[in-house]
Amino acid sequence: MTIAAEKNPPVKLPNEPTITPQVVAEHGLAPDEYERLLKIMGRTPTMVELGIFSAMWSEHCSYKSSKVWLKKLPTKAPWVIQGPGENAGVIDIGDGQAAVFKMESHNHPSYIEPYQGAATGVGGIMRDVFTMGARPVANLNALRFGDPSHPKTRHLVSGVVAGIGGYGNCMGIPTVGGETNFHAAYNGNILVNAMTVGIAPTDKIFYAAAAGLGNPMVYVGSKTGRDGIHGATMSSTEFNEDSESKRPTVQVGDPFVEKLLLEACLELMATDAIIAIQDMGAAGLTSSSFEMAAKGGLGLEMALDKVPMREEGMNPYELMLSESQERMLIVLKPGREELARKIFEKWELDFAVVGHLTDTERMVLSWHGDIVANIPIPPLVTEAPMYERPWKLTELPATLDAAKVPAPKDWNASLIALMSCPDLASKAWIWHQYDHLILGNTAVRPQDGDAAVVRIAGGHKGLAMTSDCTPRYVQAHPETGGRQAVAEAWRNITATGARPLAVTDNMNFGNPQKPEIMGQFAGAVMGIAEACKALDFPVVSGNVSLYNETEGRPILPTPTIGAVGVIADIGKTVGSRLTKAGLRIVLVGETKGWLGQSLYLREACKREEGAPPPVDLAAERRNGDFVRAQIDARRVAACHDLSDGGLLVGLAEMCIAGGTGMEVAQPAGNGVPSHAFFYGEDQGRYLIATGVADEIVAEARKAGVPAVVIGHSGGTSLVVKDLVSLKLDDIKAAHEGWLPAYMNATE
Amino acid sequence: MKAAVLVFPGSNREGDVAQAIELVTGQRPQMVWHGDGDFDKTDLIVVPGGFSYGDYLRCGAMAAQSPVMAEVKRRAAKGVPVLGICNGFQIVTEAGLLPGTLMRNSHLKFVCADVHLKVETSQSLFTNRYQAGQVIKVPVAHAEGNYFADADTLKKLEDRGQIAFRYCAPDGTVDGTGNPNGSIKNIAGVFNETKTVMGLMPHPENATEPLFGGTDGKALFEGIVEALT
Amino acid sequence: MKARVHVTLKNGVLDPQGKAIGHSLNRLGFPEVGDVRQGKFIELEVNETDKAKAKARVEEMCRKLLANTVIENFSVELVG
Amino acid sequence: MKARVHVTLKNGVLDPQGKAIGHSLNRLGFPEVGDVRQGKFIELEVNETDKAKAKARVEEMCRKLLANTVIENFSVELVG
Ligand SMILES: Nc1ncnc2c1ncn2[C@@H]1O[C@H](COP(=O)(O)OP(=O)(O)O)[C@@H](O)[C@H]1O
Ligand SMILES: [Mg+2]
Repeated sequence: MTIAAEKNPPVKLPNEPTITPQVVAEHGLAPDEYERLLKIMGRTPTMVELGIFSAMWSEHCSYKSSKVWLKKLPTKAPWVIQGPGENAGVIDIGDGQAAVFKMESHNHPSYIEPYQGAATGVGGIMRDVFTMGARPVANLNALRFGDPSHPKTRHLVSGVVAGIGGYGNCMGIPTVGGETNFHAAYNGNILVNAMTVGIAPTDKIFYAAAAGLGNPMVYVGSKTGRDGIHGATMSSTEFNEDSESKRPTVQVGDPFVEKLLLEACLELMATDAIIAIQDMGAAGLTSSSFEMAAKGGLGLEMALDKVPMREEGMNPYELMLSESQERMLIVLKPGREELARKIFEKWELDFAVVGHLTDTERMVLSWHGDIVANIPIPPLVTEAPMYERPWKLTELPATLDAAKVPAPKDWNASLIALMSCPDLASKAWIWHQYDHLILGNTAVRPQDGDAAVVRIAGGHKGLAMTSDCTPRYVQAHPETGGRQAVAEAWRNITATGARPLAVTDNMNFGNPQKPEIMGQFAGAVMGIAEACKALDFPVVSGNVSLYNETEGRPILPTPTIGAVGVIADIGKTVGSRLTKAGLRIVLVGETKGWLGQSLYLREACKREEGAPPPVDLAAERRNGDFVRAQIDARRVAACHDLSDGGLLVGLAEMCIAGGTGMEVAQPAGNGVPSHAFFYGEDQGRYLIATGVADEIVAEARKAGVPAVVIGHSGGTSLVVKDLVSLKLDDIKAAHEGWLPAYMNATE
Repeated sequence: MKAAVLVFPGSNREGDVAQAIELVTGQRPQMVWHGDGDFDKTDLIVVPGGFSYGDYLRCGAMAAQSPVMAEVKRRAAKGVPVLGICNGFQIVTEAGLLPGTLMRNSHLKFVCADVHLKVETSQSLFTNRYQAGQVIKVPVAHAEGNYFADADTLKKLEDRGQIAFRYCAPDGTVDGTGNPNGSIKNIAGVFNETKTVMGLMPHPENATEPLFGGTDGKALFEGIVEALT
Repeated sequence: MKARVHVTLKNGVLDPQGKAIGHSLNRLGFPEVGDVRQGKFIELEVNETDKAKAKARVEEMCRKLLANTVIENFSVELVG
Repeated sequence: MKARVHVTLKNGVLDPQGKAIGHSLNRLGFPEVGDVRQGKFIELEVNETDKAKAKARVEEMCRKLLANTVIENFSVELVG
C-alpha cells in the first residue's frame, strides 16, 4: 500500500455528519482549540480526524492543564533508567535488574460501573508495565470513597474491590498493598488509583519509539469492539447528574485474555523481533499509534479495515476511538511477522499487520483503499494546547493550639472510637479478597508492616512498596500535604528496613479551570517536588486526573504517592507486628503534640481545622536514615511509623497485629498535654520494639535523633499509665469489626 | 522423583508449585502444555492453581476437556499419582477423577487467607509426613472452593477414609468458624478410592519457607517424594 | 407464583465468557458453533398471587439487584 | 440457527448464589421472595440448517461441556 499522502484529501464516510460548532463542542474542543486544528490541517477535518484531535487534545492524553507544573518535579537520580514520558518509570535495583512501575487512575469509569471500571483500571496499569518488558510482581491500589452513610458508598466499595480482585487474581499477580479512605467529598466522585510494579532485566527494557522506514506495525490481543468510545473524552469531563446516560461507553475487561497477552508479549520479547511496543490504553489506537510515530519522528500508514473487529458494521471513527481492552501495537523488525504471528496464535490471540512506518511524519489512515484521515503528526503533538491556568494558592491556616482542643473524657472509649472509625478501621475485608500470596514471595503482607515487601524471585533481595496520601492535610494546605504524602511514603518504606528509591504519583484534583483548584494542584506539586528533592526520591512516572467534581463540588485534593524501595537482604526486613513480650518500646522523632487536622480532632471533636502538621524534611531524613541503620544492624524486632491517629493508635496497631500487649507511659517531665502527646500527628516519627533499647538510644543521641523509651511489651492488654487500659481482644474486635459490619448491613 | 506440572491457558500457580517441588527434590519439574497429549514418563502429575480459561462457564470445565487431561486420566487409571491444587482440584473433579464438585464460596467473595486444616489420615502417599489429627496452617485463595457432594457420595467418602483434610479452628475444632467457603462437612481435600489422586483447595506450595508463610505445607511434598522414591 | 428471569449482556458489550465457551466448543469438535453469549437464568418463588403485581415487583428486583443495567438487559416471565 | 440453552442445578444440590440472592432481596425490601435458584442461559449461533440435527449436536455440547451432569440439568430450544 503506497499512498501519495498529502495530495489525496480524505473521503467522507457514508452518512458522515457535517462538522458544526455543536459537533466540535460535543468533542470537547474549545473554539480556539478548533481554530488551532484548522490551522494545522489547512482544511475542515473529517469526523475521523476530529475524533482523533479530540482524543489527543483531551486533558487525559495531553496534560494540557498540568504539564507546566509537572515539569517542576525532580526526575533524575543515578539509579533512574527511565523517568516520566514512557509507559512506566524504570529504576536500577542492582544485579542487572530493574523495577518498572506506575500508578494510574480509573476514577470516572469506576463510579459509573464499579466492577468493570476498577477491573479495567488494573488491567490497564499492568499493560503499562509489561509493555516495557517487565513481568508484573505486585499490585497496589489507593481508594477513596464517599461517606459510609451515602446511599451509593456500599455498592461502590463492593464493586470496586471485587473488580480489582477479579482482574488481579486472575492475572496471578499478588495485590499486596494500598489504602482506603472515606470522606463525603468523594460522594459523587470516588477515586480508584491502581499501581503495578514489575521486574525486568536492565538490558531488555522496551520502549514506544517507532523506528525503521517500512517496518510493519502489528496489532495484537483482543478484537476491537465499541467499548468506551469517547471514554478518553468522557473521563476528562466534569460529571453531572446525567452521567448515568453515558453508561453504555463502559469497557469490559477480560483478565483471561490479558494473562495470555502478558505471556505472549514476554515470549516475543525474549526474541529480537520487537523494535517498539505500546499498549492501547485511553484513546486506544489513536494515542498508541500517534505516540509511537511521534516518538520515532516518523509517519505511519494504517489500513483500518485490517484491524480485528468484534462487531459488524464498525467504522473507522469507532476503530480509532474504541477503548477495547487487552490490545497492543508493535513495530516489528522486517521479516519477523511470521515468528510473531506464531506466538500470538499459540496463545489464541488476534494478530494482524495493520500498517507500516513512513518518512512523511503524517498519519494516513485508509478504509478499504480510501483515505479517511491524513494528519501531520508533529504539529498535533507540539501544537497541542497547553495552559498556564490562573492559580490561587491556599493560605496556610492558623496553627491550632492543643490547649484549645479538649482531652478525652474517657480515654478507653476515645481509642476504641478512633480504631474503629472508617479511615483507621482494618481493611482486611478488602485485602482478603485480593490474592496477596501468589508467586510465593510476599514477606510482609497487608497490615503486617508499613510497606509490603516482596522477594525478587531467585534471590534474597526484597522490594518494598507503598501508596500514601493524607487528603485532609492537602486540602488544608496543599504544599504541606504534598510534602507529607512523599514523606510518609518514604517513611513507610524505611520502616521495613528498605531503602526508598523512587516515586510514581497520581494527581487527583477537581476542575483546573477554577483558580483555587489549580492552586491546590500547584501547591501540591511544589510540596512534592521539595520533598522528593530533599529525600533523593525522584518521580519516575505518574498520572493526572482532573475534573473530579460533582455538581461543582470538588473532591479533596488527592495527590497519591506510590513508592518503591529495595532491601538487599530480605531476611532483615521487619514488620510492625509486636509478637514478643519483654521488648522495650522506643519512640523515635520529636513529639510536639500537633492536633491541627488530626483524626482525633475530626473523629472525637468533630472538627476539621487548623494547619496540618509541618514536615521537617531534614529531620525526616535524619530520623529515617537512623531507623534504617538500626534495622540493618538487626537491633529492631518490629517497627511502625506514626501517621494517622498519632502515637496511641500506632501503639495499638502494633499490639493487635502481633497479639502482644504493652505498658507505656508519657515520659516524666515531658510538657506536652497528654491528649496532644498521644493523639498528635507530628511527622517524622517511628515506634521501635527492641531487645537493645539502650544501644538504640545511645546511637540516636550520637546521630542527633530524638529517641526515648516509653514502655515495654507483654500481657494481653494495652496499658497507658493513668489513661488507658484495654484488652487487645476488645481493640481488635472494634478495629476489625467495622468494615465487615458495614458491608453486611443494608441501607 | 520426577514430577510433571500441567499448564493451561490461565494457569497461574504453576510456578509456585514448581518452586515447592524443586525445594524438596532439588529438581525442576517438567512443565507440560495443555495441548500436549503425550509427555515424558513421570512419577507424579500436578494440576496447579490458577484461572484456566478464565474460570469461565465453570471452574476447571474447559481445562478438563483438554488433550492433556485425557492422557492424565489414562495414566491415573494405571495408578500414576495425581495432585490437584485449587483450580487443579476443580479440573480433576470436572474430569471425573474425584467425586463431588466445587461451588461458589457461600459468601460469594474471593478469599485469600491462612486457614487451619485438620489432617484426616496419614495413610496416603500425600499425607504420610503428617499425623492423623494434626493441625496445619496453609493459605487458601479462591472464589469457588465450596465442596459439595450428595449424601450418598459423602457417606462413601467418610466410610472409605477418602477425606484428606478438613478446615478447622486453630485448636483443631471442626466447625463453622474455621470454614472459609461453606464447604460441606468442612472438606478441604479428598482422595479417590485408591488414594492415588488427591485434590485440595488450600495451597501447601505457598507454605514452604519460614519467611513466606511458614513451612506447614512442605511436609506434603516431602511425603510424596518419600513415597515415590 | 414462580418468576423466571433472564439476564443477558447488552449488544456490543464484550462477553469474555461467551467468547471462551465458543472457542472451547470449536476445539472440542463443534466447528459449527459461531457466536456464543452467556447470561443468567434466575428462578424465584414469589409469594404474591396477582400476576401483574408480581411482575412489577420482580422487575424492580432486576433493576435493584439481579441485573447490572449498565451492561445488562433483563426479561421477566411468570409461571403458575 | 440459534440455540438457547438453559442449565440449572439439580434438585437437592446446594445453590450458594441463589441463596445469597434470596437473602439480599429479602433485606432489600422484598420479603415476598422465597426460594431462589440461579442457572445459566447460553445462546449459541449454530451453523446447521436441520433442526433435529442441530438439537442433537447442542445436546452433545451440553453433555460434553456446557453442563456438569453430575449436578446440573440442561434443556435446549432452537429458534429461527
Ligand atoms: N503526575 C505526573 N508526574 C510525573 N509524570 C507523569 C505524571 N502524570 C503523567 N506522567 C507521565 O506522563 C506520561 C503519560 O502518562 P499517561 O498518559 O498516564 O500514560 P499512558 O499513556 O501509559 O496511560 C507517562 O510517562 C507518565 O509517567
Ligand atoms: Mg500506556
